[in-house]
Amino acid sequence: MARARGAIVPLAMLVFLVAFPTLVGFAGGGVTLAARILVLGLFGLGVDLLFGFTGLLSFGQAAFYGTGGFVAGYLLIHHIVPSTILALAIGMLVAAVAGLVVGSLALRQVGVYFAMLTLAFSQLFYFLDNSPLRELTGGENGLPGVPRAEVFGIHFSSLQETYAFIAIVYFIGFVVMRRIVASPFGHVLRAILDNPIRAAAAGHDVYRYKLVAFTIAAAYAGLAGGLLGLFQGYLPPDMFTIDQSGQIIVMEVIGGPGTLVGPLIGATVWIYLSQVLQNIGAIGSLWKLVLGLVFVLLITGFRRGIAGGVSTFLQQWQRREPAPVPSE
Amino acid sequence: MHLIEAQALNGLALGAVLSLVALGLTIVFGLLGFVNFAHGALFMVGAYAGWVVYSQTENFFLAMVAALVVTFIVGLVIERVLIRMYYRRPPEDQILVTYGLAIILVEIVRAIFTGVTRQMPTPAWAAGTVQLAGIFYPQYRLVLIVIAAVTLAILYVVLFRTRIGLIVRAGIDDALIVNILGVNVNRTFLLVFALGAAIAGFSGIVDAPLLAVNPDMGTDLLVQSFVVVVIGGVGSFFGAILGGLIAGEIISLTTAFAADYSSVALYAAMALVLIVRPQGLLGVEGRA
Amino acid sequence: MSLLEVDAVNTYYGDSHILFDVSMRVEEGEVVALLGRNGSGKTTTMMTVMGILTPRSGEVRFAGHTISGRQPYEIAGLGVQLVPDTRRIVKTITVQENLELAAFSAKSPWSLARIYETFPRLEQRKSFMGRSLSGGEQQMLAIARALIRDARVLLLDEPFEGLAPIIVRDLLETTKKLASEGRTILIVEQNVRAALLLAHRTYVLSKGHVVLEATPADLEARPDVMHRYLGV
Amino acid sequence: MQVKRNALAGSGSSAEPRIVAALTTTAARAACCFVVRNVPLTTADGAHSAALHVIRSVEPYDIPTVAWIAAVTATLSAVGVNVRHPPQERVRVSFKDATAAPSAKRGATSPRKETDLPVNRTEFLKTGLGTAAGLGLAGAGWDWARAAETPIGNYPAGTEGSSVFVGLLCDLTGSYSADGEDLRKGYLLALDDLNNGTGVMAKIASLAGKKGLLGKKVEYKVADTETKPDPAVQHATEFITQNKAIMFCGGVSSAEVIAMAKLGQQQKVIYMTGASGSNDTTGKDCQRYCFRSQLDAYMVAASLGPHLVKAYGKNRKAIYLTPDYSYGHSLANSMKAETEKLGWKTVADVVAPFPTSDYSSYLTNIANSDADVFINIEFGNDGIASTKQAAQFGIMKKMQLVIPNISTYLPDGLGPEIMQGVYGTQDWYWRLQDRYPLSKIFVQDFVGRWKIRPRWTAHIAYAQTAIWADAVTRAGTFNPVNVIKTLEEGKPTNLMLGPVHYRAGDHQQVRPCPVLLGKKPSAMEGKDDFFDVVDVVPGERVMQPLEDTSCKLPAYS
Repeated sequence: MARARGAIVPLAMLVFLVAFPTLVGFAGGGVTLAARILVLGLFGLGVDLLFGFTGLLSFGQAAFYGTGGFVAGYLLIHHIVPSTILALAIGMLVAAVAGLVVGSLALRQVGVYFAMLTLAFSQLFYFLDNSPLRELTGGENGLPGVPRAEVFGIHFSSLQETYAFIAIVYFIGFVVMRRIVASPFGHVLRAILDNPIRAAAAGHDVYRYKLVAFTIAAAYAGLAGGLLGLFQGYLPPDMFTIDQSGQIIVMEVIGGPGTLVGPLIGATVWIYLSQVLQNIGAIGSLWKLVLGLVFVLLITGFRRGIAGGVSTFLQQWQRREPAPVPSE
Repeated sequence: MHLIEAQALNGLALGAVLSLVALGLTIVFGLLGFVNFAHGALFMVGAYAGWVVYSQTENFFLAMVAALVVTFIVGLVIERVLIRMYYRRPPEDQILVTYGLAIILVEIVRAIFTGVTRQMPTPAWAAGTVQLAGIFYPQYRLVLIVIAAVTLAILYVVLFRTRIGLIVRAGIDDALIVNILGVNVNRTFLLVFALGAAIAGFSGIVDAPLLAVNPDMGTDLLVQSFVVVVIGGVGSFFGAILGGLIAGEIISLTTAFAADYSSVALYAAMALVLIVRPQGLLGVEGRA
Repeated sequence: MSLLEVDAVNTYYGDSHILFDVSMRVEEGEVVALLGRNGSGKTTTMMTVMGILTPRSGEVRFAGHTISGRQPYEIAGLGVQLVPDTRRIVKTITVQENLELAAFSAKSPWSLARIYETFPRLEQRKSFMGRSLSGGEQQMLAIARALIRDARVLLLDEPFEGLAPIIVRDLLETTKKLASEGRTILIVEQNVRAALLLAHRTYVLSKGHVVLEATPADLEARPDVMHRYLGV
Repeated sequence: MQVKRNALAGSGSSAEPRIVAALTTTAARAACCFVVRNVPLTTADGAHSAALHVIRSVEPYDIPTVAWIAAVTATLSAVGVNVRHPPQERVRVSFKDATAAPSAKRGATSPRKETDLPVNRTEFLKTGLGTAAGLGLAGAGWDWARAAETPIGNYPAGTEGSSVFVGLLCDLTGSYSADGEDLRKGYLLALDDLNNGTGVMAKIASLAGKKGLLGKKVEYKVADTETKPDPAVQHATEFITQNKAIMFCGGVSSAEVIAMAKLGQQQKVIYMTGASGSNDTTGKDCQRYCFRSQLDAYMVAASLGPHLVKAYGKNRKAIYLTPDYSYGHSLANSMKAETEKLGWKTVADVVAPFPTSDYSSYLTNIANSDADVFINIEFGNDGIASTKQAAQFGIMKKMQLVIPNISTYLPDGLGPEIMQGVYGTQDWYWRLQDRYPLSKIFVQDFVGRWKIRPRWTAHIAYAQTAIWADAVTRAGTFNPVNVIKTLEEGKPTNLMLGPVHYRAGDHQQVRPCPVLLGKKPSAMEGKDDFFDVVDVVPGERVMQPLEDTSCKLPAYS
């Protein structure tokens, strides 16, 4: 019984993933836009683990997004690794290691200090990409020519197929992340979110838990980066920028931290709004200003973002019935 | 040999500006407990305010005054309208709202002044070069060092020799006890936020003759001033100065040997400081 | 009308309900002790009175003003002064600056000379940074900060905690002297004996409820209560 | 309470194996759907029966698992993954289709190697749910004349209505937002002129007296690239896939342009570049579907070099300040090669990372060198900041400043005091209206519409649109292959700089190159009268030999 209920969310997610390109299509976007949103959603799953579940605001996730993307892309472009999955895995691994190193330094601090450190470290990656490593990374031009996915002899060559591939990876990432946050490990993270001092007093090595969460988030960012390369055949250097880190945070906050689907919703809203606003004659180039205002209003008025707001509403609506036992 | 000295001087000039920018950041951070991601945008707003006045009057002093006044007022308004609501919220929310604010400020300036880079020349009285030990050096950079030093000295007096300075310094350590001891910290917060904004704006105008004045000019500087604060220690007046000078020298001296790595070296130094002394060189342990 | 009245106050810390309909009063010139085990809500009561926490319901009144819901600095301005259990000495300024900071907004502050007369030790240390003080010195400074403001009610939260017995004795003398001068004091103390020596009246808190109001003599006559609620 | 906490802590260590287990099982489940290649599956019913088949094969799994697999399978079929055939087989099938009945098999895969790929256009024409195959057939039925043509890119799908779509990619925010705005204004003027049969467009022989293009209105949308390649590619992809763009254009940095050119090649949609001065754009990164009009670094150097030598004499010593990216290096190297050929010496090439805001360290070296010409390669805001700082170092008192490629708004940021006497080139300058009648019309129309004078980015926008429109008209079709071949014929289009055409081998435009000299402040007539046009060098003389470009144009299809 519990198991069947546990499958409802993944099932709903699957149905959603099937319908998503069509939904995006109704809104005037294409399957590539749907794929891009999923990539950001996957990237955001890690950010959600960090921010939504552990309370760590990292402004440097772009470093791992870029690292994972460029490593996987480089391996595939130069045929160093024949398998897409293997290249993605290596990219993810390198990103995770980068996360481990950056995290072990940045997590010596908390709160704002931590945010500043992650941001500064991601600048370090940006400069590494841009100058000393430009022979490998293509510098400001990025890396073109990433081949499409090929897994077990199946070519995901069309845009639709690539979407399917990304959807599958996203789905796996989503389910795994659900498991992670529902695991004892996830519970400790939430305890850290609630009150780090109490969590430490309860005997948890807070630093180590945070470090593991940071590493997982970096791995997700790296995987998402690899997928970006796969679907657009090109790795842009701006994957490493502060803007990229800021944007994923904005998506997370708009969508709703601590909900897992928040970043997906946030990415959809952000990208959709930016496309719509850009095509309103009177707004045009002011689209970023409008989105900035929307963001500030959202964070001021709706702390829990869109997904959080909806779930609060649903909970209040359901309150007449006996509330389901929370997972804690 | 004399080139190394020249690079050291470059580092000093760069460090002076960085110190100034970082000081605004660190005071606000210290007292209000959050890092103002809109600091770079305020730097830019200051440069634009100064530019508007300069292009009308050709008077650099008036431009500096305008930058100070405008960003101070912008700071007051932002604190009243927005930041105030965030004092009781987690620091992460505070960062996010200032991040959003930075976008808004940049895009408002772009909407008003377009993205065209504005012309902010070196003030005529400081446009020449001076000869220092056999090398020619821009007068304006020396002026910049002096302006930064004088500003820092004024701020030192305000912080360490006045009642409001005592409240600010105490508030940086423990805002609640200042409140409990009968001081209206809200007013102090307002003042300090506006002061931080004004310092950013002032840095913006004095740095403008070196830079391309356009809406995106503050972004890089923001990150560099974070590094300065991290190296120097949060909330520390002398930490900001020391951090600024160290950062300036690292950038300039590495450039002399390996330009590719000048930015990388800065962040590597920051990592080193963190490993050896996580609270920053002059930071107090147990903060942040 | 009592000088300080706490009226059916319910206070939350985040989502957790800490104080349940707590009511108490402190008369002018009276020393009242607030007793109870760890976590019974004593410090929360003090913070509620000082305005650091805002009660969800109920009211705190001081000298006829409703002070619940107001900012700490406003409450301090009326003459209520908390000496917090963690002392909260500002570490980055000197002892004298700590005192000056406290005196700024007071209506009729004591002179520094008078404070140094009361606490000669602080005068010796006046140019030391707050962070360099010993625990006893910190406590002295914390009380001195409240005195220099000439507060009408002193809220002393665990003044003797963590101090060497000899220093406790000194501080106890100082506090007694203050009480004998007619100063109104609300004191929270783990050290029940010390508290009972000082207090005219006591309230016993348990799990956020006021379970007993008694004079020290009555309380000492009831070892069951002492044992059950105070662990003595 | 305490107990519970300990329980959590105790089991915390076992979290990782569980995660691994979850990952493995989930991956296995997801993989299941690939195993069912031989299940017939053409419709939603097919997906259903495939799911049933899977259910039979994975009975040990519980109900939710099976449901997941069914849904994954449905996803795959819904978005068009060909679950039935292994790829080798599919390629074989499509070869046969292509030769036997090309018109009826629009939905089939076209014959090409799987490796060169990234995008399979024809499959993508199917648009997801399998309905588009039918639409494609219907479209073919209406137009017998073109039925024999192989569909390519968005042709003919994007040309079947009464209008065609062009995607405009402009840097509206970010550090090149001023240039991007200029670009946008240029495009809007060009497309409105095209649709209304007015302005410079009406002066082009093939377009005279016509409205629109091949009788169709040209629709457009503008998207903001934010001065970053990633959003540029994102929006361009949307234009291609959603709006069925028949051409797209824009971008202000070479990074954006090279990325979009790659996309155009991949998707077989013509891309007319915005501003891009890198040799790579028509060199090692050249594309069959991409055409660049701006002077490349070689042309800048070749047209500027002789003037520098004429003005400053032989045996000069030059020092360079170069941004560390490919455009910077290619311009610096071209300038070095050209000036050294003419007798100059290169003292040093000082390379600064990108981006840099404080150039003092680099300028110290330059100021204390014995060079007498300072050639600043920095571009955009970096160009402004570095030149301002160089002036403060007194470098311009000791040396002649040369800015080979003067970015659009650089004179505005630097002011005429610094710009006077500075040699450089721009793609186009409004003063050219004194030499070229169409430039005069262009300036007039632009000022009439936007109240400001056009800069060179606006010129690129207009010119690139016009040349494309001319080629489409002369080809008589939107078919990109025909249009590209028409452009490669080299028949010139008469535009704001007189007749221009593209070189077939690398798609670099052969065009006049204006050499500019900064005016004295006192000689300026108006705020944007920064330059005298010293010379206009015929393009044929300054083209880089094709064999030196390292360009190998990819295939047409």
